[in-house]
Amino acid sequence: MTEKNVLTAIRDALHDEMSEDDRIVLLGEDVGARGGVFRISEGWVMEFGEQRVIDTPLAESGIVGVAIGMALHGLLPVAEIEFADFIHPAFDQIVSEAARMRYRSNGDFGCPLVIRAPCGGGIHGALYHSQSIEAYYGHVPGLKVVLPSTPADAAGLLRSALADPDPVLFLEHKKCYRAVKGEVPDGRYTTPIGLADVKRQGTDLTAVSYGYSLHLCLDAADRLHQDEGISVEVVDVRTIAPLDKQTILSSVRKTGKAIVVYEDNRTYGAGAEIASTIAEEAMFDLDGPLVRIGGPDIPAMPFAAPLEHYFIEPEPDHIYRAMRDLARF
Amino acid sequence: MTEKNVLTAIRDALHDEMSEDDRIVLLGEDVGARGGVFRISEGWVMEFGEQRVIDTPLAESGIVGVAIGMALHGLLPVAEIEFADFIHPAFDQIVSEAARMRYRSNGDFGCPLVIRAPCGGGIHGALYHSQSIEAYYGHVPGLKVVLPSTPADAAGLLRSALADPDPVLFLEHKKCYRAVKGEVPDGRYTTPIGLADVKRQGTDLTAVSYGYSLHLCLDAADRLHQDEGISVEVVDVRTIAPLDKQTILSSVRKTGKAIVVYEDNRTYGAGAEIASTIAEEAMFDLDGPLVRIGGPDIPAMPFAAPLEHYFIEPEPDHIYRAMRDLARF
Amino acid sequence: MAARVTESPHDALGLSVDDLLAMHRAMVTARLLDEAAFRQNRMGRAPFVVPVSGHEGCQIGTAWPMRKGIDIWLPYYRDLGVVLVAGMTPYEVFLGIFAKADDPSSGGRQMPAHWGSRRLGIISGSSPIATQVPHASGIAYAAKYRGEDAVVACWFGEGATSEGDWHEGLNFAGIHKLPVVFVCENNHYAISVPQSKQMAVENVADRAPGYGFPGVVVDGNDVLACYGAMKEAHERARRGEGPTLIECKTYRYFPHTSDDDDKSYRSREEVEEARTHDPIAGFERYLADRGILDLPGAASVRAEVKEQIDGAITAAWEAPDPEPESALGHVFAESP
Amino acid sequence: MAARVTESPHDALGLSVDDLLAMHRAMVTARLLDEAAFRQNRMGRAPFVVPVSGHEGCQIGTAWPMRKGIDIWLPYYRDLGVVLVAGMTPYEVFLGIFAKADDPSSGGRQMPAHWGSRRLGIISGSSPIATQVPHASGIAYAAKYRGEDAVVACWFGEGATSEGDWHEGLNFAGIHKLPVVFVCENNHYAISVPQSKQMAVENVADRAPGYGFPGVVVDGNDVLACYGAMKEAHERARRGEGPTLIECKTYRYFPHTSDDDDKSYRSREEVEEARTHDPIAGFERYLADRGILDLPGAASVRAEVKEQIDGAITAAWEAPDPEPESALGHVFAESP
Ligand SMILES: Cc1ncc(C[n+]2csc(CCOP(=O)(O)OP(=O)(O)O)c2C)c(N)n1
Ligand SMILES: Cc1ncc(C[n+]2csc(CCOP(=O)(O)OP(=O)(O)O)c2C)c(N)n1
Ligand SMILES: [Mg+2]
Ligand SMILES: [Mg+2]
Repeated sequence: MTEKNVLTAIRDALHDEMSEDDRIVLLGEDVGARGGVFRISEGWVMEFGEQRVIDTPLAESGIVGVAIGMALHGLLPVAEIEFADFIHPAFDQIVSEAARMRYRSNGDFGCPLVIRAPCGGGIHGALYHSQSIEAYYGHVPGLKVVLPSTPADAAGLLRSALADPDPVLFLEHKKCYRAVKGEVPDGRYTTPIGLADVKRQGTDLTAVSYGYSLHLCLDAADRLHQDEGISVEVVDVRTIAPLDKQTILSSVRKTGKAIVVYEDNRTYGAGAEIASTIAEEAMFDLDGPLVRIGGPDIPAMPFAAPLEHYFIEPEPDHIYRAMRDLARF
Repeated sequence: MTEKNVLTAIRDALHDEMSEDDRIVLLGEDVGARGGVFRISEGWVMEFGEQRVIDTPLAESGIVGVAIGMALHGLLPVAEIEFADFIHPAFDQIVSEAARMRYRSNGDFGCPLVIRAPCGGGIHGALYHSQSIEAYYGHVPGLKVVLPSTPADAAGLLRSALADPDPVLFLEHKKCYRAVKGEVPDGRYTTPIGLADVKRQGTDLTAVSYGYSLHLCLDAADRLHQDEGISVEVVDVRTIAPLDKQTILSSVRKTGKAIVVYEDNRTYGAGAEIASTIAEEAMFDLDGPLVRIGGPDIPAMPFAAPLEHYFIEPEPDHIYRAMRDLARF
Repeated sequence: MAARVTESPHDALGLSVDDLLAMHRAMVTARLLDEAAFRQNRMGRAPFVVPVSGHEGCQIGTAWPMRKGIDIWLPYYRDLGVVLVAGMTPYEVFLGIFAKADDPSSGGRQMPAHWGSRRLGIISGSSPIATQVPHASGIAYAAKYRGEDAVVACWFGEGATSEGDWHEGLNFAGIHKLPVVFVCENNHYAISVPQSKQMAVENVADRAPGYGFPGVVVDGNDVLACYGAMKEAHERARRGEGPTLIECKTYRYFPHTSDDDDKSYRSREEVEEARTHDPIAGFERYLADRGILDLPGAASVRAEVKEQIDGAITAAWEAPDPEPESALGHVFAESP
Repeated sequence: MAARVTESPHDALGLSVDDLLAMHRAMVTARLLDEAAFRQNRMGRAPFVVPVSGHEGCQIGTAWPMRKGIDIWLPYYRDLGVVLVAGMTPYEVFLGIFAKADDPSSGGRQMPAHWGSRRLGIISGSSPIATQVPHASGIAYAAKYRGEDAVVACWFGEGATSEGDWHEGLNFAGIHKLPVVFVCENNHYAISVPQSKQMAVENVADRAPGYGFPGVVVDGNDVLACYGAMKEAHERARRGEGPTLIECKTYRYFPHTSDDDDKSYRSREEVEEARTHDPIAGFERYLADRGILDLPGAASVRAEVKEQIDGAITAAWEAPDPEPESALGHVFAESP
């Protein structure tokens, strides 16, 4: 076990896998000499060579499209999108091409591709360096979407993504990069894609979350326990698609109350599917309202500190209070 | 009043508005001499001139991007995407540009743009001419998304879209084009964006739907009434975003039972938001389970007739039976 | 000047008489398949077909230098001629047209003419135009990275060149000097949109210098000229000198697809004029002039091919449809 | 040959001494604003700044022929010099840097340097690279459609030319011969990616012939050369002859943004060498040589500009922040 932050955990895992398997190549903007804007690949162009650490032209559709070609011809490409906000030009290559290759060829071709993209807000990134994109991609059959929120999960899920025969969108929450630290097992362990994880045991209510919101939930849960003895179970979705209904539903059935918390714009966000699943399959187990907290339906977090803060916390301690009200219901 | 199908209603409304307002231009692939692949604009290049009916290069991001520029400089562009499946290359222009122009400029610039795209399946279009795309775009703050399912709504909503100061994605279900006929009021009436519509009154349960699924629901409702005297209220969502919660919730509160039916892939589809909204705001009014029926989570409708049919109706009469079971609950 | 024996163009290209006859048969097969498919469409047995007629010269010509089992093919929907050279049989083509379970491209999931076959090295293609262009560059990158001798070829229409993906794909290939050949089948229309509304230039090939590699214009109705251009590009790629963009000027004789009606956008005179440059007729004159294949010989090739196609249609029509629930399969590797 | 009076380059371009002094002042303002903004960044008062230094020649030069109130500007984030010419004041620039409610570009919603002002004809820009290129074509189409005399100018870096949107935007402009000028500020890096990994050609301008209009390469450190190229392109556009692509070769002296560290990808020697071609120093030599502005004169311009900037900073710092709940406004026209 070693203590790391999320950034370091991702860097170390990717580095180790690249050392073990020369089919893995990393491509994206500034991944070479610059080592990526978050320094994930610092020094790698020297270590692995320019053929494996590829500074691409400024063209996201091309990055993903070229990576698909590589995946079709024996490589295991990791396509880095500089910020998740800039993945949109590649929407067609991801949705129409990567995610459908296996289906459309009736299983003849596979597309083992990992797309990494730093997402989420809270780092003064403004409208175009703060977006949540998981809801768009969670809806794409043929694509797996993971969004780990702890160092151990990040490393384990990245290894699973690299081993997966199908395309995986690997989202890295920027606020978690340095703010979240934790123990990471040594060795090349994996964390399975498609399994949610109970990050905190509890009995009074279940909070379902992911990304940086997960940590806001954990924090609120700790404080509620201290302040009022309320016991909140916190489920980390971890994999947006395919969604692990079972872990979520068992927790909700146990506690009888559910709150879904996510940073993305509320309407049509990933929380809609999670809440809807709970409603359909566990409504008769609920002893209180089903609560959903998402970000406001505005394009993204604005730059000015008061505006960004308003996006994250429109009212003081809103998650804490929503949990408390639900527990008291 | 004149009887028309959806296609004719759209054509007539767009034609009349173009005749009245020369700020309206139509641009897209094959809209000129060919009159569009669905013949919406047949003969218009002669009538309105090449400057207003613009055959564009084969480049969807460019089509939308150029249309945004036109909208910023005094025109009212209608950008036609040949099939909704081909809108994906324009995802960035729609999400990052059109939908954010007003917000990011703090209200200084507006973007009065209509994007028309024929969507949906059931016409042997296979994986790339059958897709539902409303869930992706419903999640975009700053963008309105409408999906009319009757000739009268199509004409009225198209006029509202043209009059709207903000970008509107106007989705036209291909199966409705010719299969759905109805009376259309004469004159330049409008149907407001943001209002759902009760298409069939009922008392036993509420079916919430849109697109061609709406007609499957209406048909099942009629048969249930005949067969078993069950009275189904059918709500047509019409506007995907912003969603008219009030009409949906009043109906559900009245009947006490809700089923949400949509053609798109089930998981993270628009039905998730609708079901989730019902669960959050009307759970205590429900006298039965909340039921959601979406398409299977496979990339889209395959070409072969048995496969396409399986997508639409995985089990014989599945909507009818789900309604019946819910009514009997 | 000293007199010298006139060498025929095919000699200079290193093509034997057997090669020429095989190329001719492939062209005829494409043409007759096309006509047969349209007949099936009118009979109501083929809901959707994509015609090739007119493109046989550039397709057979540019496909011919490719090596089976080594090189990689990224055709687009109009490339019936290309996939025949790659090894698809008329029977397999009709399995696709009839959307049968054994359709090698997609098991009946995609529209016909959305080619693919891992066995034959044909990369599965989709409907969205130009998306395969960056794939070609990525495959060529991988081939180079792995030290393989493979050449990648990617075909598309002139309409495809307007897409951002086309630009991004060519740019990447130029930067890395990849072993890839880009072949534009310029038939002057993208469905109904004429070239003048697609681009402000006469030659697509003129864009190649902007990506740092050569662009070549060739008469797409001259199968040998197309062969020659491709052979050179293929050798260039194998020598590690990078990509080539080949533009073949050609014409499509039928509507865009069975869903199209081309009368609204092309005059009948224009189509008739184009037909006077028929690549098959031209090649048959070439072969007849050199005593390689006379008129009766060509007629018997047609008869043989027709028989093969008729047999293929009957057999493909009888083949089983996909099972309904199989629609759920192959979403992921671990799917049912 | 007959002797003739040597005309200065600026005479030939029709620029008066007042013009030259105003251009010089604009360049100095951009440079000093840049340095001041970086100081604010180091003081912790400006979380994010985008440097312009090195680009003043090409920005002031290409912006200068534009007519206020008539022409339309689509700058990118590095174009501080362009927006100063368009009419933005140092005070307004600092309102943006400090993310104040009155920031004319976005009311503090966007990062600094995401310019926009309906009043000034500056189209609101975003972060995604090259998205403004098709907008420029669409605006030019609308201007032509409406029979206006407006010229549209669109600026971007050489990295932007790799995006599909860039290709699609230029292609459309070429087809319709639109009144638009595309200006590439080629500083040889896109953040850290050198031009050789961005494209396989030496000149971005070489791509223009593929779109059917001229491409021009100009020394971006020579403000008068840039002015001349833009003037010609601007006149060409007004004459209805269509677009021009101007490529200005230049260099950026500071890191990409305040978040960047350029030491990992550029040697200090390279940066120092580039600084010997400083566009301001070069222009000051030109002015001094012709007795238009001597060294003390230049120093007093600097002092005046510095004072103006200091005042702007103080005033902007005092200006009100946006109200938290105002985050909900302007999603739609009917929003709060
Ligand atoms: C992204 C996308 N946009 C639009 C279409 C619809 N479409 C299918 S074929 C075609 C024209 C293609 O023309 P070209 O590339 O010249 O090839 P050709 O059919 O002439 O051989 C169009 C517009 C599509 N398939 N994909
Ligand atoms: C679509 C997109 N991808 C990536 C980025 C991140 N990014 C911001 S600036 C930049 C480099 C731009 O280089 P260039 O166009 O040469 O302009 P310069 O900064 O050199 O003036 C990159 C990659 C972005 N903003 N948008
Ligand atoms: Mg064509
Ligand atoms: Mg640059």
